[in-house]
Amino acid sequence: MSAEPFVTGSEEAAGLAEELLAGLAAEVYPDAGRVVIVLQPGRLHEAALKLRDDKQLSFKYLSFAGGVDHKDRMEAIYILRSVNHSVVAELRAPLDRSLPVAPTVSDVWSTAGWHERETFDLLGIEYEGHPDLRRILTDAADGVHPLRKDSRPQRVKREEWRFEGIGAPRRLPGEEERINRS
Amino acid sequence: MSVIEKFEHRNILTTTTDRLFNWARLNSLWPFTYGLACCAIEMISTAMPRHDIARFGMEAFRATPRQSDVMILSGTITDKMAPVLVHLYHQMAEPRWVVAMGACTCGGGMFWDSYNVVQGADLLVPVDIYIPGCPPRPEALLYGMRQLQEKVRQQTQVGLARRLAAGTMVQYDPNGGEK
Amino acid sequence: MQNEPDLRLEEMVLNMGPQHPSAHGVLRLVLHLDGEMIVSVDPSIGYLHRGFEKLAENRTYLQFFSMLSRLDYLAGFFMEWTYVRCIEGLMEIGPPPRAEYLRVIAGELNRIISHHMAIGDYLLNLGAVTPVLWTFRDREDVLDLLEMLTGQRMMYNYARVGGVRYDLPDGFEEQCRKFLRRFPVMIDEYEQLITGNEIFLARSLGMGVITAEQALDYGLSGPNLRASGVAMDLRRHDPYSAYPELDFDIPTGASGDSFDRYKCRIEELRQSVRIIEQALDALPGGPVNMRIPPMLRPPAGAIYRAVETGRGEWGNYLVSDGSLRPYRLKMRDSCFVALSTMPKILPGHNIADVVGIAGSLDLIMGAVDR
Amino acid sequence: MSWGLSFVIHLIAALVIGLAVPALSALVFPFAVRRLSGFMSDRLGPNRVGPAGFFQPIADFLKLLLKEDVAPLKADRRLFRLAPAIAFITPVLAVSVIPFSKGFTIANLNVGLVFIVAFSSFTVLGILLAGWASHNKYSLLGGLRSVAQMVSYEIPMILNIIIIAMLVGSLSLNDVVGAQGKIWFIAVQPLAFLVFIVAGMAELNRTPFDLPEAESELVAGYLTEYSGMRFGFFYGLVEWGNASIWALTGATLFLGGWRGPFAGNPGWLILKVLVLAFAVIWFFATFPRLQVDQLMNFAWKVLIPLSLVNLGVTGLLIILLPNSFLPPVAAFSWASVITIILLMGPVLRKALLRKRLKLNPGTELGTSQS
Repeated sequence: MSAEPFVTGSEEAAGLAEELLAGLAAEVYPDAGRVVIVLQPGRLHEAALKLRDDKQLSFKYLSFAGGVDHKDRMEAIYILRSVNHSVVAELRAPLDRSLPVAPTVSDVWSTAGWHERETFDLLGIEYEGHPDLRRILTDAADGVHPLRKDSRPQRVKREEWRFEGIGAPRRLPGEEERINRS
Repeated sequence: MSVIEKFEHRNILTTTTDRLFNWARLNSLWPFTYGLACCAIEMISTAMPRHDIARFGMEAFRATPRQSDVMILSGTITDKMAPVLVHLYHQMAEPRWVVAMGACTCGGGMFWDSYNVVQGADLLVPVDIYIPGCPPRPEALLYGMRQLQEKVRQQTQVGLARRLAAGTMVQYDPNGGEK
Repeated sequence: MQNEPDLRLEEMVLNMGPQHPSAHGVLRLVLHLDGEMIVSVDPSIGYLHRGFEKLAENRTYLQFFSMLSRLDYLAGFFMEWTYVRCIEGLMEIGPPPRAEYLRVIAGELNRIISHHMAIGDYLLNLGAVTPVLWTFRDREDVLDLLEMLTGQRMMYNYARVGGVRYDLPDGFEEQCRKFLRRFPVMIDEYEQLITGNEIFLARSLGMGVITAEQALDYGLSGPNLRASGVAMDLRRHDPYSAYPELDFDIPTGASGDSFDRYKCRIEELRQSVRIIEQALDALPGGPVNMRIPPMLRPPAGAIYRAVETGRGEWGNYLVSDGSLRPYRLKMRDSCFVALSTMPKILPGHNIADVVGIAGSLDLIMGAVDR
Repeated sequence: MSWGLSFVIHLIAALVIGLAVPALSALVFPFAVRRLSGFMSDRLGPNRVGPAGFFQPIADFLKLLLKEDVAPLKADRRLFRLAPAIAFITPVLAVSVIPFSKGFTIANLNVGLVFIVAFSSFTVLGILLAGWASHNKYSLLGGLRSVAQMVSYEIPMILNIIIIAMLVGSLSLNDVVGAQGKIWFIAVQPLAFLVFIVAGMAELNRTPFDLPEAESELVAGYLTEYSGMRFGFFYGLVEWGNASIWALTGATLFLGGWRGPFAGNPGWLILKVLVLAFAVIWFFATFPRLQVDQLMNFAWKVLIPLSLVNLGVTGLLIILLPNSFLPPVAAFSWASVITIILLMGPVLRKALLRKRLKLNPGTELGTSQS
């Protein structure tokens, strides 16, 4: 049970967050039941640490890390949940769309590791300092990120895998372990 | 003159062995536990007490392709999964059958325009029975398996041998694969 | 040459999946083994990646609706619920109270079938055959109820923006109450078969321990989080729908091992029965739907809404630009994060525990891969 | 009758019975397993082929016979093909020393017990070869597990057979049956019987010791690469043939062999075999699977010390009271069994199962804690 003052709604939490993130956040406002925190460029990691360690807000729980492609700019999105209170916060970090690079927060919340891999895979946001930034869901070619608004993912040529009978030449990778017909 | 041609014409020997062999095969179609997506849950439900596919001798879901007869493709096939699927199909021992369960394996289903989905299993492997539905009810799967049994019943050893020799599946026709 | 040992020991790399009897669909785990001991794990996912998030951008709000229950196909109603909550939040409307109660009933029935599968599958992974057959036997009864209510066994399409699709059908209440009377006996039967079994205890106690700090750090949710002792349940923590008016307990475990996760699920089955009973008793009258425009155009903006599913927090982050189509729909899944803990908790366990722990985490690959 | 003719008749009888026992058990037991475990899980099981589905195993084996026989290219093909045949030696040969009724033994060896123990090891060899030759990691793990397990459980098995041999004073199975004229050895040595059952389950790779072919972990264990009739050999003839050898041995050692209330004949023996086989199926439907380390610990830390103590005390009693040792041996054995069941069970369970689940009542908002 926490002895800290009880944060009831997003308005009150917005006030607290604004106070906490003075100089880091460009904008803090309540919206549709959550606190939206728009960060200044390049201040993501500091803000994340402050939000997690703050006694009152105590955003120890990261729901997810994702991103939005706004055609002209990119945004990294982080949804945070307070452990003690019923407050949801949304962190928005604006990124450059031509070269979207954000600092990783996987050292702040471990769960971000996989969410960042996913965002990298689908949106192409590169997370600096991420221990293991590989594609996770798709195995698309380099530079193809399906969720980008201008992305036209290349269709894989399925004829390469197709089963064409027992005597047909084997084209499958790893097919040398073919069975022996006795 | 090959062995196949010797048995080209039906006689009492071939028809009797055909009936015996097909009886054995159709009564013990062991499916392959290869659940892909939503349909897999209905495939499991089919094996469970209410629907009980075991009645037809099909509850022996084998986990390895070597020992199974039917591959029930239950769910969406993605680009990442497709090579694995073909690989597994290669590993099955003849005679083998493929059942496409659900809209996704029949033709891509509601994900037909996704960037990562194969529009139908028949792009990859020859399919014997298509079961529509999203997902098909267990009754539909049971019906489909009964249809597969009918198909097996009409098979002949000559047809099977020819299929093996030709290297491709013979399409379904009521004469049991004979030309 | 003399320094070289006679016996060369090396790690064995074992590829578990994507086709594997306990891969829960299409999970692939690359295990590095030292004998039967696990040195490291690299889960490889995406074998069921159907691109939901991209498909949402290419369809109107209502067209996309029918796809939602294919995500977490064991409890599809929660996905629809989250999605309509997002749109309702953007449009600033709320469904009539009767619809909220009907959603709660459908949701709790979904939680029951989801836990059924979780428990049965976990025990099947441990090598026990009968529990999964029993849970599926009872799961069919719930599916009958859901079919009465929504018209489908698994893919419901029941929630609507501003309400639900149908009112209660005739005879639903009697059949539901009959089931609710019988079901606690069935739960006791499962417990008789499973919980006291020494082999099950030996296989589950102390396996795959996740501490409370780790669980929060990794963003676990649902029974997996509560088994670690954190009483965080979105039905209480971030209350929605009719839950504030209903009385139920939140079971929490003490040590965060496989046994606690199993036990939490068993207890949640009992709580779901309680909730449905109360919801049926307190069901208000009135309409179940409200008039909404045929072409949905939620105002521009972003919103995040989450629902406590059988597996934890399912969240939708919806960005609307005021057009007919969602601009961006990001889905947050609890199985995804549960899976991401595996490289942390698995090393040091046996191969046999891999499937046990994966089963106790209750992963659904449709939701993980999206 | 000349010696030569008698030898030929003997040889033919031995071959017929030696092949008939595994073949019959391969036909009867799988059917019984599927129907009975179906019954235990509220299903019907196969019932369409022949009367009540009785021809189901015939269809299965005919199908397996007709199926393609695949050997992986990288496998050691000679050993791969040899393995099922080697494993098949056990059930064929071991049956020849079992007394089926008075004077009806194929080979009345005076070292029958030693013969059974010796030939039951051939299965291990076959399984190890199968696992090794398949060139598959799952097969290898399954084969290694199997060897470790069978060799470990051979020891308590043999210790308990020695106890019976000490009670009888002979190694001939005919003498064993002859000694049970007044009282069956299950009444004299229930402790040995229990250990015999447990070790037998492990020897046979049946649940809860079915680790070598643990489907949820190792796909199909050492059988993974086998298809067609070679798989049928292992799956039907070897496994169930061994099961019937085990049951025949158990019935002979502990349940009085062919002795029965009215007249001693093979029917009684078959009935006892079926009762023991029912136990196998019952365990299959009830228990989860143990883990490798737990399995080994159980053999070396529990079963072997228990058997050794039993052996020592029985031997001591036989030396001290050479004429009337049966009552004290029975008293000791029953006392230890009752102690184990009454005392150890609850104590063990209580030690394992601490009360861990906590119910957090429906609380106000935001009071969950970390």
